[in-house]
Amino acid sequence: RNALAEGKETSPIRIGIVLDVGGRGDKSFNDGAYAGADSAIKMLGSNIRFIEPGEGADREAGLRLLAAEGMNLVIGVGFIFTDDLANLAKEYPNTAFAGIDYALATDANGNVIPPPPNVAALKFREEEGSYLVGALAALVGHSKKVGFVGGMDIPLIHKFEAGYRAGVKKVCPDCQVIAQYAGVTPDAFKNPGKGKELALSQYNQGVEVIFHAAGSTGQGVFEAARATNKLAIGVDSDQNDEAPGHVLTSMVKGVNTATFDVIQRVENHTFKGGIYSFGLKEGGVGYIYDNRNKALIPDSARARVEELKQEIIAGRIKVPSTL
Amino acid sequence: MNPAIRMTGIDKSFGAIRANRGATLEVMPGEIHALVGENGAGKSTLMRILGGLMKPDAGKVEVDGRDVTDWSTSDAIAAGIGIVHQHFMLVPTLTVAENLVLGAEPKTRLIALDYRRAADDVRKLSNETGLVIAPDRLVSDLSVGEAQRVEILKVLFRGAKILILDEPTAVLSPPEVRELWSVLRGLRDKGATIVLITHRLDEVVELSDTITVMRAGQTVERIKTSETTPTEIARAMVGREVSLSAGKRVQPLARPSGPQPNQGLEARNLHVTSPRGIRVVDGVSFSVKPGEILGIAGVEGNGQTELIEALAGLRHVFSGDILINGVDITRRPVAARHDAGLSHIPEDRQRRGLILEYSVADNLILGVQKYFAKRGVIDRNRVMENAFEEISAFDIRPPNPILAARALSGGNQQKVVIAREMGRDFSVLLASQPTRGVDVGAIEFIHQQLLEARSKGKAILLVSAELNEVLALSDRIAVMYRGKFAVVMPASEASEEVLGEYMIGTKKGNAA
Amino acid sequence: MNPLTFLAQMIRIAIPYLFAASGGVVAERAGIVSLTLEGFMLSGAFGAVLGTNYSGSPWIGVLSGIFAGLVFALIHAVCTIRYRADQVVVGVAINLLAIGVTRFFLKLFFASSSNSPRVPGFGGNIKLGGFDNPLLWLGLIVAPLMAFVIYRTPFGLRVRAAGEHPDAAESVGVSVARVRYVAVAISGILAGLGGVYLALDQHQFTDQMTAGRGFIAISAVIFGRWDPIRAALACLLFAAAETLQIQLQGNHAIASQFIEMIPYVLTIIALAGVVGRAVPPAALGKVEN
Amino acid sequence: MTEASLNSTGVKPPQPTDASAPWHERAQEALIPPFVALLVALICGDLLILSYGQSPAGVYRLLLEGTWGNAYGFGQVLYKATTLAFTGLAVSFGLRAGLFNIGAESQLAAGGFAAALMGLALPIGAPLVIALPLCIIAAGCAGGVVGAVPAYLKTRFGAHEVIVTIMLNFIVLALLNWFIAGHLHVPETLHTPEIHAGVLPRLSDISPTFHGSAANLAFVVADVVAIAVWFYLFRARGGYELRAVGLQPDAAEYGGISVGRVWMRALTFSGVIAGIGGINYVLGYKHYYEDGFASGAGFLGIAVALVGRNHPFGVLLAAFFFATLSQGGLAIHAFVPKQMMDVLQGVVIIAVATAVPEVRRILRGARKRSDA
Ligand SMILES: Nc1ncnc2c1ncn2[C@@H]1O[C@H](COP(=O)(O)OP(=O)(O)OP(=O)(O)O)[C@@H](O)[C@H]1O
Ligand SMILES: Nc1ncnc2c1ncn2[C@@H]1O[C@H](COP(=O)(O)OP(=O)(O)OP(=O)(O)O)[C@@H](O)[C@H]1O
Ligand SMILES: [Mg+2]
Ligand SMILES: [Mg+2]
Repeated sequence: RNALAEGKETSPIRIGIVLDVGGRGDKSFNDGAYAGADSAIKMLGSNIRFIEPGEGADREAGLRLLAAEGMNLVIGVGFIFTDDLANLAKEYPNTAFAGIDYALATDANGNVIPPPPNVAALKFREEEGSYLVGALAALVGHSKKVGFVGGMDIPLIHKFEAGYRAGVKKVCPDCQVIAQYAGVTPDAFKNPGKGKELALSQYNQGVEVIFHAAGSTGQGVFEAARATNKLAIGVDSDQNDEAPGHVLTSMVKGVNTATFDVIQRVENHTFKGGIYSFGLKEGGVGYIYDNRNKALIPDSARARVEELKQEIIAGRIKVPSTL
Repeated sequence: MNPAIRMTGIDKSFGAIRANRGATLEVMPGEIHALVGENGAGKSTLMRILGGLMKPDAGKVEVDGRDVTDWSTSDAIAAGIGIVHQHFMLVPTLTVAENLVLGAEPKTRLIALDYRRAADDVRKLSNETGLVIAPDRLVSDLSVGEAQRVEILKVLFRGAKILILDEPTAVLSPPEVRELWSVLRGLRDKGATIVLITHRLDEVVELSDTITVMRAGQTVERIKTSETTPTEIARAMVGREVSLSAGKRVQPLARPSGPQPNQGLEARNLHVTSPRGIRVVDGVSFSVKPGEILGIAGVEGNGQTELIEALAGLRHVFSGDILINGVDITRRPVAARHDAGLSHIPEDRQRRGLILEYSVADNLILGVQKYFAKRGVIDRNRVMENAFEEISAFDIRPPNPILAARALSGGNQQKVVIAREMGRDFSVLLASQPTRGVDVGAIEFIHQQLLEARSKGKAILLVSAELNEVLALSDRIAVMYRGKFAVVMPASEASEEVLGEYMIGTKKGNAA
Repeated sequence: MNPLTFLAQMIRIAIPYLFAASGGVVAERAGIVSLTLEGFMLSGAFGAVLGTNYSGSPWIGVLSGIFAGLVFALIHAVCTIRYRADQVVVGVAINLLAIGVTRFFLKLFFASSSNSPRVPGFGGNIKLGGFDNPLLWLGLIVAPLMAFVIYRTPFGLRVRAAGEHPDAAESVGVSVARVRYVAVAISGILAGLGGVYLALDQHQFTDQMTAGRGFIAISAVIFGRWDPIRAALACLLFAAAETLQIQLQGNHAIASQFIEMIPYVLTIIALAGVVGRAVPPAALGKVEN
Repeated sequence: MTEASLNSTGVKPPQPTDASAPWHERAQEALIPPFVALLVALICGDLLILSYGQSPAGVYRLLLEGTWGNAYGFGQVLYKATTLAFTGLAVSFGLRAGLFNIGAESQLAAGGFAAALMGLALPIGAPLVIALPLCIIAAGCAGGVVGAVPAYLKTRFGAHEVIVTIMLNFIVLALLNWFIAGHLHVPETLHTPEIHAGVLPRLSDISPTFHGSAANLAFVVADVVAIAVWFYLFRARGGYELRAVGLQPDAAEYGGISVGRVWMRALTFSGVIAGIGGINYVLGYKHYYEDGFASGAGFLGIAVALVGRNHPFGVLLAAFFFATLSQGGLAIHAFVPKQMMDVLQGVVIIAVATAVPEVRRILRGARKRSDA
């Protein structure tokens, strides 16, 4: 797809993006990255090529394909690309690389090892966003019970749970957080049936708000929210449409802005490798508050959450990222 | 009046086995027609074709003057043809009643199966025919005799006017046999036409009005029973005196000097039970000395198969002991028995004796493969050498060691088995139906081999359905009846008539 | 926790198993290996959503779901019965095919790689714990229904004969092939319905949403020794284990991985102990050449 | 009840063409059926591609260019083929004994995991000559253990190996996930740290033209294993007995072969072979064990075994074919959605499973008629 279609002159700069296996239409970070790229095409006339690998082994192949074609910027969407990006970056020192959720290894004494100079590690401090929606959940619910449904039981998801728990405890120390996971295989991100039953059992125990970080398993959580007329919190992108009136808010991850941002840097030659951490401060994560869901959120609660947001931005609150 | 059944020029091949080669059959309405011939003569195949279970390669089938060649099973059933198969066609997991109505089920007003009516039908038929059987019993719990009754009720239930019974009495006890005979007579008198396949001449003479004799897939004779004698029928069936005298000619060969004690094969009070707990071998004791052939005669299904399998280690022994050259191998695995000096020509070469996909060469080392392997690796050269030796020694045709056993004719397949089992060094040989489905030349050859082995001091246990074979080869003859040895006698005192009496249980002796 | 809600949840979880396993029993009783249930379910689920989405009526969805399951069942039947292809291998392929086809059409019709738009479904009043869904009730009676079909109807008698002793069936004029076609078709319809229930309960299709339920179902069939009622009990057992697993979770006493294993370990133990020697239909999977 | 009669899976390995038939008949039976099957698959592919408004010819050309066309693509095919070769060999080994091993996926994963553990346990920079054998042994043992479970349950209790292996897939993968997610993972990832020793050289280290492809010397190991399997099956006494059990359990029993022991051996070694396959990813490509690297390889292995007609060398070819299909998917995905490749895969397997035996029957039938 080139920008001529949109009637702009194409930028001479060529950009390649490798989505993760989920691919376009995953209503999650793949779509986020796509959206960011799309606006870059529209606004900057960027010249972007997408690749959707069919299976895990094709991720590196996809990156390599693009790098070999002499793209100026190659983006890998998902932490799973980390090692491939690191290796390719060494092979193609003159190509700019960017990794969404790029995983940073730590050395023996716990200091993070920076990525190669031509790699931009686009990190998100999901725990901060989760912290806020956690606080919101505790403030909106009256049952002193809040729920969390994770997809696969892995550290990446524990990060969401950790921030969420911290947020809950902050505003309601005696609140109980019920956290459950859909499974231990990748299926766990694709099992809405399980998600629904997990959510139902939580709502049954008196939970009023559930935050999910479970891919399409989350669809089941929204179904449960509809069925029980309770509330759920979306993840990654604004999921209000999944169950209007039952989505308290969504913990959004600015994959689109981050993607757009790095593309823009390359377009006007200001790209620099290194760690780009997107938290509340950078507006990289946050929660949705608009006229579609403001009816669900009392102003007091809204105010309290904004308070906490400022404190985190100011660094007065340190949000844990592990359980 | 025109025949109820007329089959002309029927050809049927399985792969290269030509089961029927222009066979003809003509059966008049209301008669009992005996169809006789050796194993593999093609009798069952002919009947399967008549019943629509198989299509003939060539030939014409007429029933009541109507051309019905290539008709289907259901056509045949509709036309009143009922077959009682040699190998039972009953579903073991279903009850008698369910088996009876399968394919012609009575329904209730709803779509449901009217089981009560099925059960009633069983009782009704039982009363009419005198074939009594409880409708609700599982077929898997029935004895062979009872299963046989169900088979007959099955065809009657379908209103069969033409009954075909394939060796119905081979597996029955004498009382059961007599009962069946009267049932069949009754049916004939009611106007049924009956084709009876049997190996038992007494039965033929007793029961049939007309006889058709088959040999090697062809019809060789059609006689009125009243105009013939058992011996004539036998000659027509076998068509050869040759093999009968063959044995005697070799006998004078030197017998080994005074057999040592407890050498050879010995069985002490052997009991074997079937999976269903029936005592199929019921306290059999005997011993076979080196240089001796003990022949076991008997009607099929009286425990011979189970006895041999128990001796060979293919069937669990319930109680008793088996000794080879004084070594107790009752509970030892097959391989250990081989090492102890046991060799075994199995009854069913296609299932047990050969691996049909394997080459002749590979089949010639089955069971002795370890002697052809060095450090776990098979020595191809020695396998081939061995193959060429045996092929020429036993005249296996075609003489091609890499030919798949499947590709050999029945007789040549049997030669492969015999070459292997008699080629290795052994002291005890179990020979079960060694010449079944084998041609004249091969039979004679195999008999030679057995007698030579005997004269080389091997102990041989011979089981055969063919009386003349047992008579020709054995030094002593035992008759097995209902799991026991009815009698053991020197071959010199034995004759078809005498043995026959014991076989069908009319005469009981003490197995000394 | 409240035993009633436990029971309700257990039953909701069991329904897809019950549908698929009942179908599996019929097919296997007729002699056809049912590794295909997973694929039938998935296609049924997609069919339901497609039909509902374009008709607006979940009942049309049920029909189209059944149809989808049927189509895959017939592919399986033609390959294994008419062409006597190996049942396990074709089964594996059918499952792969179902994943591929549903993804393909998900992309084609709904331009998504993850899930369809929301479609109407049944009931949804949680006060009734999902028991206002007609499919749920159908799921509850399907096993007894199949028990009736197998043990009390002429067709069932023929199915049992075809699976145990095909020659005997043929010898009395029963067309084993026809019986097996119908049996496989039934398994496709029922497993399809299992998928339909899943999808309409979710009001949408999501990629690979059956998540291995078909394999649990086939285990239930064996666990239940090819008897519809015992298989149904096995399904309920698995569902109970899963419900328990849901309830046990959250208190981080045991690692979720081990709780996850419960149903599978249960099956193996059962196979080894309880039903180890249980003999399958004698002609199951046999390809006569 | 004899052990032989316990074999409850009706499935028998596809019948080999009898060693007897003249060479041209055997050639016919070996070549024509797969060829027809591919034709069928191609036609289905065309329909799919056309349904997406693309020209089949163009798409296939791209597919070839992207795979065989250049050293890199070829290397990728080689890499993917290696894993499939291992699982395919594993499945076919079981099938030769008449047993269906559906657990190759978990055996592969377990093998890779064990290889990684060994690679981590070894001191940094331990020489390959020592490290490699140790890692392979570790992988083999792990796979063997997973394979031995269904073997034991079958011989001891007559438990149906198909179900047991399916269940084991779930269990073993859950266990491995517990190790990884819970314990020895690098933070923020689902993989172990990089192994200290046992890294297999990449093809690109030998010939730069392969630069960047994941292909590594594991494919040599695969070939060695294939040869070993061939030798065992067709030259060793064990193989003679194993095939006998697969073809005719009753005859094998008669021949003094312990059917139970052969089953035990067959499934265990089937597991060992699959397990060793783990080195392709762990030692050859990523140098760590990553959760889920094996997904799908087991089921594909069944297809590979079948298409390869259970002959070790046939399996190698089949693995190559399926690898090409999968790599091709990437090459053409700009024109047809990757989902189409998922479909095509299923279609190919069905086409092969159905057409191959059918065509062979037709061939034999034709010959019989011409004889008569
Ligand atoms: N389904 C089959 N496949 C291959 N060969 C067969 C088949 N049925 C019969 N034969 C062969 O055809 C020949 C005739 O078989 P048939 O059963 O008709 O003989 P028969 O006269 O009934 O012998 P018996 O008296 O032992 O029953 C035999 O060589 C047999 O091995
Ligand atoms: N499937 C086959 N492929 C190739 N050759 C075969 C095949 N089956 C049989 N033959 C050959 O055809 C010839 C005739 O076989 P057939 O079984 O009819 O012999 P037969 O008349 O039964 O002899 P016998 O009395 O020894 O059984 C045999 O020499 C056999 O080797
Ligand atoms: Mg016969
Ligand atoms: Mg013959």
